[in-house]
Amino acid sequence: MTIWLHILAIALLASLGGALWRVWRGPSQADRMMAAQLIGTGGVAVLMVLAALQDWTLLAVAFALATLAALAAVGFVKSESPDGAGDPEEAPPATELRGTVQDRTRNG
Amino acid sequence: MSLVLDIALCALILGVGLATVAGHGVFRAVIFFITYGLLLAIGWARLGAYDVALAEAAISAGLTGVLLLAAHGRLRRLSAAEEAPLRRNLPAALIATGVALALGWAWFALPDPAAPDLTAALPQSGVGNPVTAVLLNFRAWDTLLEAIILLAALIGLWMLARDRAWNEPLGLQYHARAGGVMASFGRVLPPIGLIFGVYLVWAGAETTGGAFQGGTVLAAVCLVSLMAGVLPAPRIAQTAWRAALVFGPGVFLLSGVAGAIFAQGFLALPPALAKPAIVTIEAALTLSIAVTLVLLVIGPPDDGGQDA
Amino acid sequence: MSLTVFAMTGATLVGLGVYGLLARVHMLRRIMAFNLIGSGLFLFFGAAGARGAALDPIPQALIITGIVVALAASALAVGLVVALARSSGTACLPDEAGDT
Amino acid sequence: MTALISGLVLPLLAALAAIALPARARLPVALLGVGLTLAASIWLAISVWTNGAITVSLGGWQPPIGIALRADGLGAALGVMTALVMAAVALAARHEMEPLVAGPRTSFGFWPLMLLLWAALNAVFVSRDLFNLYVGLELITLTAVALVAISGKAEAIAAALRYLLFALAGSLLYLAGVVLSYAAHGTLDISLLAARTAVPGDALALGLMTAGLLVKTALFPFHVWLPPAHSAAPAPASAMLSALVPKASLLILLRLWFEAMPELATPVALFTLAGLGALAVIWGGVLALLQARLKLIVAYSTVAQLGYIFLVFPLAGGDGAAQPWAAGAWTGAMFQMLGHGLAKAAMFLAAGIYIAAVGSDRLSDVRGLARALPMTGFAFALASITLLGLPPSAGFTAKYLLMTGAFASGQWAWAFVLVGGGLLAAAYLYRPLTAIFAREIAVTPRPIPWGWQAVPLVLAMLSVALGLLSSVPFDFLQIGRPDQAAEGL
Repeated sequence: MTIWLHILAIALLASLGGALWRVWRGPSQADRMMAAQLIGTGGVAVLMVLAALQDWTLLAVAFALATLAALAAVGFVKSESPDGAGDPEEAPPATELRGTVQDRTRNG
Repeated sequence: MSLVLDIALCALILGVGLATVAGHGVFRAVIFFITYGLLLAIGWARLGAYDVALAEAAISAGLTGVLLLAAHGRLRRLSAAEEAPLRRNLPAALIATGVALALGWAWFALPDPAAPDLTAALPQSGVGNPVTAVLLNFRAWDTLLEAIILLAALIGLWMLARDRAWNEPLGLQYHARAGGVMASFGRVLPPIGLIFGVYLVWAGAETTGGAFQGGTVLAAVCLVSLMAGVLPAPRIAQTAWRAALVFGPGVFLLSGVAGAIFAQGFLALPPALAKPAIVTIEAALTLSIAVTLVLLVIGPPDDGGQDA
Repeated sequence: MSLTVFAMTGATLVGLGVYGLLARVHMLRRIMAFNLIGSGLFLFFGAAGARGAALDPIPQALIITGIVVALAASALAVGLVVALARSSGTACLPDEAGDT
Repeated sequence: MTALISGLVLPLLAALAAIALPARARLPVALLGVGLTLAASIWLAISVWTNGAITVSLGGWQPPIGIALRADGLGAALGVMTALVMAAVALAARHEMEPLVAGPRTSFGFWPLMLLLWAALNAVFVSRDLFNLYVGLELITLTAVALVAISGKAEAIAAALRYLLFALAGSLLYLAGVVLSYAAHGTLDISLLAARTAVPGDALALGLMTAGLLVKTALFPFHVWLPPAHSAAPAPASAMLSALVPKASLLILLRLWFEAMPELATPVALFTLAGLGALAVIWGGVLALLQARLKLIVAYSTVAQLGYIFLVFPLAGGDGAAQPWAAGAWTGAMFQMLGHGLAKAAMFLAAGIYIAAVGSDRLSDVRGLARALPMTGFAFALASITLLGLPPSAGFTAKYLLMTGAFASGQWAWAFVLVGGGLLAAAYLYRPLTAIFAREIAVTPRPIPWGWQAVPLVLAMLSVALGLLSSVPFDFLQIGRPDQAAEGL
């Protein structure tokens, strides 16, 4: 059983490697952030496998990671809004679209 | 097999570290830095240091990341987020290689481990988690100063406000569409986080957890509520907030003084009372740490105006 | 063996951080480099503390303290960078903004 | 023991109260904290004088499990010097940091930051634990950086950021050494480390810690952050930063090289440290000569004056520690630490009075101010006597003792540094002194209260008195010194 858990953990780490490539490649800031969120989820999965392997108290670490990943996502959305304090749901769609295009040209 | 797992993990950590330093674009570096903290937390889990893993996940990956993201956003609005590309810098590379090699050599030169023997002391400490015993009992003076450092950083941060903005609310004035995703999120997450944060403080006495980790989780949910516009932004002039900042260090300090008067000395905890004393101190510290961290992340009062 | 892998990773991270600190001029980069150095040192320390028969809790406690101290320093540094950008329009130190 | 703990607890409690209490209660509670901490520091010195060095194991836990504190003669003397400077700073800041003058932001932040800095300094002066010293140093760094930035000017922000950059780099280097030494020996306690079995990694650990502490002490060539930071801060803050903050990292350096790992003090290492000190004396002096602003001259002179203290390494360290001249040279360097602290604080507070009076510290603007503000001019001149090393000041005693050590040990070269540095100091202090004591007044000053003017004068007079009454402090500084150097002149 432990050998399978090890293999599972390694496979999950490999999938994190794929997400990391997306962080590197981008091209938009949202792409990078979404990839980071994916890594957060993958990290939670790895920790849960490790919890099964080593010690169940690691579930607390996994839970903390999940909570804080949510904060990072909110922080990103806020810092990307025009005044740094807004919300994409408030902005008219046209502005948002233009913002994305600008992001692509800047980072691409 | 576990060695393969550790090597794969370390390779990822190193790759992310390299990308943070060498990749172009400050934003990309920030995102890599966030994932770096996350992978490091897994590393601590592999080393069996669960309390450190929790601290790394909550503080390094979580709060530092949000801090850097917010700073990047502000710098971009000030047109200061761009940077020159990395040029080859031979002296820096030589120094860096030298430092890494010296540390690597030191590892192989280490004598046999000589950890202090805690077996006699731990039962007297009042708690089952040895890390908590070290933090709140054996080396409580470090921990007290550490809480004071957080407070000092916050006072220092406030000194960066402009004079005319001093009486403004702290940080940016967050807003979100009423009933939108953000606002609902700001209402759903806090109760879950609150329970989890309190659990971490309570559990810290016997198993993984502690005041700093629990305080960080509480700070995180409080930040989400603030950003969702559910909580109003605090002001420096509000006495309740300032009292919450000093409450934990104050309780810690006074309990230390009580130890000097009623027990063997400053910061001494009689074994019979150690457990309730530690839990009380941790509870008070958690509140103050959470408030301090929230205020550290949202930053000094800001009227949004530009300097001339 | 695993411990050696972690210790060497820590040492390399310190080296990477030192390089970032010396070769990068954007202050957010340097703040990240500091954290890289710090966490590399801690990883080395954690591996060293795990060598004995039982896990030594003292390094773990010191590392947690170190992580919190690093956060406090980072928060003040980030505040200073934003204040610098607000007053001078750049996130690099005055005499370094031009080079690299 | 109560005195030792009071010196740590009282400033912390006062700082917490100053943060939480409403604005009108802030100044009274801060001044009360200053007064009580001053009393505690003097009380500690008296108990050390009567009972010898005081050791406390915090929480009742002995090292290596817990943290030990120990107040020896040096730590207690630095505590008293710090207390005197802090009390003077508080009296000056009552005027300079008044809400109507400094604004609500500065008048809010100054008092807690000052009190926290004081607590951190006292913690470092008595701590015997390498990691606890790291935490103390970080608290010093963060409060000091905030005090630099407190004026809010663009150049102050840049100076504070550069300071933080250097200070954090220094902290990490120091921390690297601490990590290596715990990994090897399983203890962080200085006394236990002195009794350790030496391993090859010790030299690397000591080298890393030393490098980090040198950056924090602003020894040449790591001094570039100091002058802009110290001159950009408001005068009461500059006084603390220049007189007190570098002494903390310097003290740890002394504890490492003289107490924790004295057997690693090879002649080459000791010569390198003193050589850098000698270069600092010369380079700091030359740059001080080129400045046009009073505070910058005083700040560059700090770089030079700190350099002298490093002569203690070859004169009293390593194999020389057991020699008859070691105690004299060692005490000379400690006199330099104490005398420089008092004199430098007096100079910065005098500069603060000039800035309050004429709005500038350019030499062209402070011309003739000795006529309008005679006490301040006199204070600056008296403090200069200590920096120049003229009798009967503490600076004279310091240089006399170091010079005797240099001749007795046959290390003549260091005597040239002492003489050359004195001449350079005469050159760079000549310009501000002639400007202040010029016959014609350049700018008519605003009136300054007598109580404020007296503050730097008292400090400057103390720095001279320390030289006049040097035998008591001389004996005091020997209390709790490492045994090997106990035999004196």
